Amino acid sequence: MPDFDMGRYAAFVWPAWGISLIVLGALAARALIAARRWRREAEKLDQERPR
Amino acid sequence: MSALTQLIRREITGAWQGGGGPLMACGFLACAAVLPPLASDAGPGALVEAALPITWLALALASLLSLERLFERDLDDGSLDLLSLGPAPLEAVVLIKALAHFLANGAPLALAAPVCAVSLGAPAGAAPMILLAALIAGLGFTLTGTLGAALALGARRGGLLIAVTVLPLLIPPLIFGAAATAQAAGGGDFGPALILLIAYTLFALALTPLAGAAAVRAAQG
Amino acid sequence: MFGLANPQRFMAFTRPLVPLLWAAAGVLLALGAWFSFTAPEDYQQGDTVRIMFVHVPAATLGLGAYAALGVSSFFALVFRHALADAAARAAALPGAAFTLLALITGSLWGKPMWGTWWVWDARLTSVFILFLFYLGYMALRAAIDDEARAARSAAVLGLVGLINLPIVRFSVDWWNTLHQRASLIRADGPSIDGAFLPALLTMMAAYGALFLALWITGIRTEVDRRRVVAARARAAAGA
Amino acid sequence: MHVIAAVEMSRLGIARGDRSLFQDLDARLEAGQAVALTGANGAGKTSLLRALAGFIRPAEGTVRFTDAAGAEIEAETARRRIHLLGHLDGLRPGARVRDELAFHAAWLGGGAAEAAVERLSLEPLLELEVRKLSAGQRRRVALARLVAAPRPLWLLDEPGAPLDARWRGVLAELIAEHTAAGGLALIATHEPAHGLARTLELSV
Repeated sequence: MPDFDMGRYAAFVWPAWGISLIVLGALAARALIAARRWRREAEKLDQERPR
Repeated sequence: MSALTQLIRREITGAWQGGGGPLMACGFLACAAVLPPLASDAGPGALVEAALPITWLALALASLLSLERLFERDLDDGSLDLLSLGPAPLEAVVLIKALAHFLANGAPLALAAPVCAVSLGAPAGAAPMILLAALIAGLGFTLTGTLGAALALGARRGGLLIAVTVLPLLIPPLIFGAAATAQAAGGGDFGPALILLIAYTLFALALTPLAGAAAVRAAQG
Repeated sequence: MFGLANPQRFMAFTRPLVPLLWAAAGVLLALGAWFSFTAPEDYQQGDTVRIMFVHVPAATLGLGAYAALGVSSFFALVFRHALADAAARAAALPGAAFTLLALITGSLWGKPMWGTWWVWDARLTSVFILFLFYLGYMALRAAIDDEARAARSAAVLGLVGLINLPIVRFSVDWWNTLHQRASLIRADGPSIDGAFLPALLTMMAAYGALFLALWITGIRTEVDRRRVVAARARAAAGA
Repeated sequence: MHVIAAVEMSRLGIARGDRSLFQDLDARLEAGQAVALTGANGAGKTSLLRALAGFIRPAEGTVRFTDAAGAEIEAETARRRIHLLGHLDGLRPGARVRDELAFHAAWLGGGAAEAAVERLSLEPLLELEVRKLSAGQRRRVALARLVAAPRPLWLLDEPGAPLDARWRGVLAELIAEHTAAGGLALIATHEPAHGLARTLELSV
């Protein structure tokens, strides 16, 4: 069973994990959104003038 | 060989005249060094320990801030292309520019460094080592800074960009130089630190012409 | 490796790879978290050792990303591969983010252990300097308007940075020995207690997979972006 | 010292950033010929000149320099046989005209600074600072290096733009003398390319 009782260190362990997951999540989101956006633009380009 | 000597003469006069030459750089060193004692509420005496670190910080910043115009002017007036069409490879031109700039700014700064350190409270006995370390480290700062000046060519706010890209690269000479002067001040063995400092400056002497020329070509293309 | 330098072949090759990488990163991250919170408490550090499971991978990937950036800069500069610059560019932001996370988690670990938010430990200081290298690289890219020129200048700085990293690392370690303070964060050295290995290795793999996913997705985005921008410019030129 | 006898451009293509300026350019410059380089703004005239001077790496195609015997000349050595005169004159504003001219002559390998001063009548300007000169006067000082340091290949980017009618005439004479002596010249220009053997048109 995972031990979620950090005791007196809770104020350090949870922020460490929390900030890490938030930043990684933001990185992933940013990358995926940009990827989808430019993929769609590129595909639109291919339909107009197939290379 | 008259072409190279002409270039050396041109660069030295350019560096010397450009904005008051050494006066500007030494002026900055003095300004930077006078601020910490004024900013410290515990009176000047408390900063004796910090005399050397303050001097080294002021020296590093002074070396960088005078480099912004090293290539920028030649790009603006078109003589950078001219320099690339000459008999000497661009690597030699970059090295000559760096050395000319060191003579006009780095060397005077190295002379001012011991005065600045002793006036901040460093032991007078350490002055010769401060001068020596400031000369060697100053050359390292100027060489790596020259690389930064080439990288920042044509960029907006070049001076700030040089500081942000180059300062992290100045950490090794700063550590070795400061250690050498601290050892000398404390009567310790400054040998290893000095050797490492010389090693860094030789490394910069080798790297700067290559990377600097590549950066200039990047800006010309 | 050389075959992939051609954008079309790279895009085709990585198309199936990207979803796999994202899936692997997600699974490994969940598994790693599970291990991290089922590992026993460290007899000395108690639960704070769980911060190590996010600190060490972040520091490692921060350095790994800069290696990727530096090597890509080498290929961009020496072999002028079209993709190499996109690869260097795509590695910068994730690398900086990992390094920043290493600093944040490092100080969150230092506070309960040593009572101060910042510890001048050789490794932590080097991570901080690595973060400055990233800032310098990104500042250079942002400061030059002409994209093609910014790319070439950034390639020089990326390579110079890579060459200087071991020297900076050496000088900081040397500086640290001068002050004889034993390195405070010993946890990721050989002295790791066996019980933590599964959690640490899984988290390391998770961060590694995540970086690869971010990096390759970033390169693909850059390839698409350049094609669209070039097409628009061509259309404008014809107008 | 006419080392470069011909410049061969085959399937040359140049891109600025990701935008390609032109592709598949095949052209040849011969000794004794001055060619006018024409084309709309942004067609890539300046980029082509800078590519021949070795500052811009072509996106595709090659540039080959050959000497009279047809043997290829390495780009690095060819660079020291080229004059590139761009829109900027390459003169430091704070320097004296005499010093800049002396440096140009020495650096680009000539010695005939006096001939250049006399040919472009720069005598009254020698003691002035470059900053105080008019655009036309600065261009004459820049043209002086073509006379002071003879080099086989001239790449001139709208050289006559800041000059008045009289000095455009002198420029035309300089080009004619250069080609008569076996030199080559590629001159980007918008004016009617009178007196120039051929025209190379860059189309989008």
